[in-house]
Amino acid sequence: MRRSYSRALGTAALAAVLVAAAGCQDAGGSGDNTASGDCGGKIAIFGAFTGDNAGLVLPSLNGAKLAIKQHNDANADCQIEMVEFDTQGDPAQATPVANQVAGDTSFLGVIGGHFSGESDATMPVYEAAGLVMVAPSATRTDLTAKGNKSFFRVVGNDGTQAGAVATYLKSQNAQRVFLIDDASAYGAGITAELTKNLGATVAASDKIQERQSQFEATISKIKAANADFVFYGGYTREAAPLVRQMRGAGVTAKFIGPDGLYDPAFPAGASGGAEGSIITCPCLPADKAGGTFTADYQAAYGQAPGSYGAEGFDAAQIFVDAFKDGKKTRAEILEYVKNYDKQGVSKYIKFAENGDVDPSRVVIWSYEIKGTAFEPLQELKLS
Amino acid sequence: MIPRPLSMQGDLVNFADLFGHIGQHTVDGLSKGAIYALIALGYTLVYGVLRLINFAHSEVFMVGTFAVLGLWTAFGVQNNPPIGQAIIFLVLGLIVAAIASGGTALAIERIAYRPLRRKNAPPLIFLITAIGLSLVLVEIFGLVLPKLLGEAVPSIFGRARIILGMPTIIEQKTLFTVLNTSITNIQLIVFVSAVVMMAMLDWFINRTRYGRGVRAVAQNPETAALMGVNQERVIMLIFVLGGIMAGAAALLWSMRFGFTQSSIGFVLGLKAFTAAVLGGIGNLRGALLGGLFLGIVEVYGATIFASNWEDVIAFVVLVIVLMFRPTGILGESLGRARA
Amino acid sequence: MIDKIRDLDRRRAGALHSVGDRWRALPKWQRGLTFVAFVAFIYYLPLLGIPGLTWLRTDSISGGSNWAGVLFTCAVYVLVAIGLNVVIGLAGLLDLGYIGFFAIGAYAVALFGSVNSPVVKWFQAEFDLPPTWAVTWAICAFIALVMALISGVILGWPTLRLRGDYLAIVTLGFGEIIRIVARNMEGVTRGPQGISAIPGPEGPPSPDNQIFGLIDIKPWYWLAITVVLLMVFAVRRLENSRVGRSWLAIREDEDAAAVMGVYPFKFKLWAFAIGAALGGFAGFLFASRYAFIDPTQFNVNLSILFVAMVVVGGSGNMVGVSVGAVLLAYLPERFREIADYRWLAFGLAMVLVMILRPQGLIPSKRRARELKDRAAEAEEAPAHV
Amino acid sequence: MSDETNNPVAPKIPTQPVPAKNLLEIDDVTLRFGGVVALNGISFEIKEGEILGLIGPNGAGKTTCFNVMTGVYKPTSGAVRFRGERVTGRKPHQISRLGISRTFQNIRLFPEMSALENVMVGTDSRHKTSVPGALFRLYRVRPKEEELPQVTASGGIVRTWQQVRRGFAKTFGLSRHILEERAAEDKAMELLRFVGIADRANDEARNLPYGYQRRLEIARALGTEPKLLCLDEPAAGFNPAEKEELLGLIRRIRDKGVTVLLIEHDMRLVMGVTDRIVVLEFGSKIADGRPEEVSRDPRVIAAYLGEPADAA
Repeated sequence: MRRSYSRALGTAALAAVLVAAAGCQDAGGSGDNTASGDCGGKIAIFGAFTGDNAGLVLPSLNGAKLAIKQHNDANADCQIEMVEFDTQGDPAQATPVANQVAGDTSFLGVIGGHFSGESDATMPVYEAAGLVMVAPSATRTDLTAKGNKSFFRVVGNDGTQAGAVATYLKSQNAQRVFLIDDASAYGAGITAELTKNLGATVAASDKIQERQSQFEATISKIKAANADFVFYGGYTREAAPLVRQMRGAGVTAKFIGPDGLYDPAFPAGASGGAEGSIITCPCLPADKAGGTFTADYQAAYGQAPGSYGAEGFDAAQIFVDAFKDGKKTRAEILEYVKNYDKQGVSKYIKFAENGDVDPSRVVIWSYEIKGTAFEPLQELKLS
Repeated sequence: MIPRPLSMQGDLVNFADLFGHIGQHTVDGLSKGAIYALIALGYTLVYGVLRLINFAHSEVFMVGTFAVLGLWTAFGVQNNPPIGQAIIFLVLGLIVAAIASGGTALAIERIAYRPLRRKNAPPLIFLITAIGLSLVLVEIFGLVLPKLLGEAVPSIFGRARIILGMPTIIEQKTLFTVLNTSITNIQLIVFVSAVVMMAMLDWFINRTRYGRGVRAVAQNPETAALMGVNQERVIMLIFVLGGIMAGAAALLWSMRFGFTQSSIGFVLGLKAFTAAVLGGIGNLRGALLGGLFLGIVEVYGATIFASNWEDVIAFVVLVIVLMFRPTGILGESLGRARA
Repeated sequence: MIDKIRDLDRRRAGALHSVGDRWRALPKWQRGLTFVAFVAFIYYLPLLGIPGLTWLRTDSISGGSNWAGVLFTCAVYVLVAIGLNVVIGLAGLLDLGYIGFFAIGAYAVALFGSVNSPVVKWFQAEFDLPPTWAVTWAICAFIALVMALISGVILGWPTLRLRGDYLAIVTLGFGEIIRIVARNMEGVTRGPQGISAIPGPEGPPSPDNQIFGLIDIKPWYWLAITVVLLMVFAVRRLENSRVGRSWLAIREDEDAAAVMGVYPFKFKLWAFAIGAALGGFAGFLFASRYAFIDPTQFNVNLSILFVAMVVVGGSGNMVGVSVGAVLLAYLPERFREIADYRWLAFGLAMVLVMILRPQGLIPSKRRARELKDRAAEAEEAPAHV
Repeated sequence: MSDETNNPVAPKIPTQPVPAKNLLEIDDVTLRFGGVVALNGISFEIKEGEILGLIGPNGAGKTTCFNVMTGVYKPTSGAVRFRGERVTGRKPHQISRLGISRTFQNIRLFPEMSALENVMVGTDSRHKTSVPGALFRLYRVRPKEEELPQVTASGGIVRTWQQVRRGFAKTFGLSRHILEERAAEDKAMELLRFVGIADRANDEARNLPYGYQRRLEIARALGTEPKLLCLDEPAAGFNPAEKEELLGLIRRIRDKGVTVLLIEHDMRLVMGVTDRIVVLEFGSKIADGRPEEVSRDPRVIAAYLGEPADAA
């Protein structure tokens, strides 16, 4: 009897504690530590920094870090803090991050997203919070067609790159082009744009699925179409075995891929099969890139800036310039980015009304694979 | 904007291509299915004896491909070596892959399944353990080893989860063309080796003393134990045999496709298991039949629709076959009938 | 070494059991009060600010993510775990394609509720509806539930007659098929581009929404946790009924159950359908909160994560699977620095739990029936045999 | 509740040859597995109200015979008829509802469920509530007076509450689920008491001692309200005292009007309780008759040669 009495007391006490606890709040996190001094501030960068596709995104992160570090080293009185949020490229993980960043008023800008899906998912959140997004590598065309007022990208969209590929194919007098894509947002997007651009020269097409390893059916279709060019929209994982099996089966058509294949793993994974393939990329060759970026990147990370390294740097540089200019609120920075007009390391950066970087300023280069290196061929004019 | 009609846009059904090159597609399918069949043997052996899906078997194959890659990298093999060297590298590759895969399979048995067997755990527990093991192995090769050894051997563990190319050991050439169907040297090697390996295994199970033990345990563990068959040894044997077959598949894979990745096992394993079930799991010849059947179905399907419907077609065929023949095409059995 | 761990584990399990027993021994009103306090605490969680407990918050670390958002994810995963528990834990059917039902629920609200979906556009064109027209959220909830339920029946009908391990592989294939179909049928699902502007209770996402807004996620969490509590209540009703007993009997010994008059196929199909409906509803909540879905979010890995939640937590026990779900959803968010190792950790957890403690962290224990005074009565009656 | 318990069917003294109706007829049943003949043209019948023994050496086909009767196996040829209806080809749960129930040689309880719940699975087979019923409880039944909620409190708010509940139940009825649940529990408890293990009703089946498990299996089988109860070696592993108790139990089951088919090794037990005995050897019937006749049959003696009559 006594025991149950004491237990009852305990139960009641527990309930009381819980109720009382609700009263004494200790607001965890989201402290609003405003920027110290007159200059500087805090920005966020999000993207797939781990996971399967991290290889494509890390150069951009490194580029952004480099820009921030160079600025912080040079300006002790104007420190910028950049917080990294890893989303693994998953929209479902990017959204809680967006809510976090949007709700924390100390964040004044966002670099991201790196993929189109996570950008699409988080754009409304950042817009609602008045936070400006500068995307280094989200290329899907319709992202800037949604009327979002705070989304900008320092990279050309799929349409621009597809246009450049079409120009190249026309200059090579391509007659029968075979199009393949991996049915991913990126690969299917760019291939669809290219289909529109090429018109009658498309001989046939096929879609493969991610993580596919054996391509008998596709290769047989290429042979049947008697193609002289094969375009593949997608990433390294499927492209490397595909091109190798193509060559093994005696297909001699020229292989062309977009910047998803601007990845040292592509020639390495294809073990010679990718020799002579053409890769287009909206990235400048090392000697053409503005200033000392390539050398600095090489010095800091021990490797060449891969895909989107320069875009990451440029995205961060926009915020650096904004802070240097004394902008201190989200609204001011949004306004500043809208009117940004300056030469970046990847291209001349000036945004159109919808947030796309001025298409006439986008520079796309073609590279030829020689061994495991990407040799710059020529700048592709946009049609 | 006019809405697009609700349709499988862009997926034209293409029978003309299929029937125009039916011979070629069949040959392609057979060479594709041969590798499924070799991996399927591992599932079928274990299932036939223990009635357990060794979900981690796909990773046994993956480890085999890494062993081949490691070997060839260690010897600095270049593309298209002279034929004598090529044969040496292939034989060495087979040995190394068989040891690596067989060892992995045995380790899995010892570490995970034996303790469970001792406890008489239900099949569900085995399956979940196997799934966990599979994840662990993928992550070890995809993440842990790259972090540990990335500096030391960058060509194997350079970056997490990266795709890794291997040198071309034998250049693919068309051997002969019959009836508009060309058959390449590699397709022939893959197909013939797969059938030979299978025949050897079949002989081993049906004709040797060890094989008799395996069949005895598969049919009735209690009686087999009474007759003096060491059950633990039989179980070890089947895991090792399955592993060796996966190792052989890994070598053929490396020769034919020349790349690997930590996550390569999953899809392939799933297909191989599908093949085993199609043919009748627990049945060695069924594994061969199921593998070849699945390979052909996939190539035909990818030709008629598009390659991105391949997996859907494979699984729909699996469900249809199981609905009409719940024990697969040839029925379940290792050796002879299970009462 | 392993023996030592086992021994420790046994002792801990003993302690846990006695906690359970003590809990059961409490008078009804005390249990009720504690339960109410617990529920109140659950609802209070997003505001968590008790000194000493704030380190639990995922936004208390640099690079962390929104706390209420993480709680929402936990709640959705708990719902998934409860649904999958009906299938795995109660009926003993290993379903490796649960993500398929989740995806069906998510796509149901996306396809019918979002103005960006080809399906809604088709309706608009066909019936001359205004371009802002789409199916209301509440009706989408119903559609999601029904579609998932029907897909469960359609999948279960041919496959539930198969033996257990065949079922596992067929369901695994099903999960993949749903994702591949969603990706390939561009004319219906917009394929890899995904669907945005998926509605919430207040309609499509917009900064003007008062409660279910874009930035404050707390209301979403409260909504999800309310659904979870309702579903716990519903599943509890089933668990302690003729249906629940039939499921358990099938799980324990299908042949014996059939001889005792249980029609295994019928109850397995019910379990499958109910599990599917719960998974679909979880997918529905997921899609309407994130307002954007694409096929990559329904990866087969998630199916395995779901199974891991159930078996690590303690299959068959709703408290256990909920704890499993919360742990597996929460830990990678809280310790983001090691998030890359999450799959390794999940795999290891599955293997270790299965070998050392196959019943899960919090094993299931059937609730003793309230026998009123019958037990006493039985003691009085002489056991005359 | 059940018609059997209220219906005293002729459990007369068996020595008088009462021309009872055939409850179950096994008609020329043959079962082959591949090349092995498990049952070879077996025919016998079970009369209503008797206790029939089915004996034979190991591997004679006794359990296989059970499995054919309960629908686990389908015979290669021949038929099993229960009260004139063909049983062959029906699914096990349908056969169970016809009124055949059984226990298993190697105990097959539902180990994670309590003893009471084990029996309730059996009693459930006579009930109808499925998922919608258990979930929404909309199917209402007018309760009998004694099923209504009782008003026990002497006053105050508790009494008012109880009155409200009672009134509600009177007006809207009680859900069938609740009534069935109660009935199942009462019936199960009664059966546990009947077999003598009510003291451990809430223990998980796997935690019960061996003897309890055997008796729990019988209670579970009785829960399905069978007309024919098949017991597969219920005394295996019992000591003589326990066997004696079991004999009593079997007789009391028969006295309730349930026909019993008993597979047993222990000759003395079989002789002591059965009205008639069928002997199988190598899948064929070799004898059929009253215990004292069968025990004198030379073929039976030959079959059992070397096996002492009271072997456990």
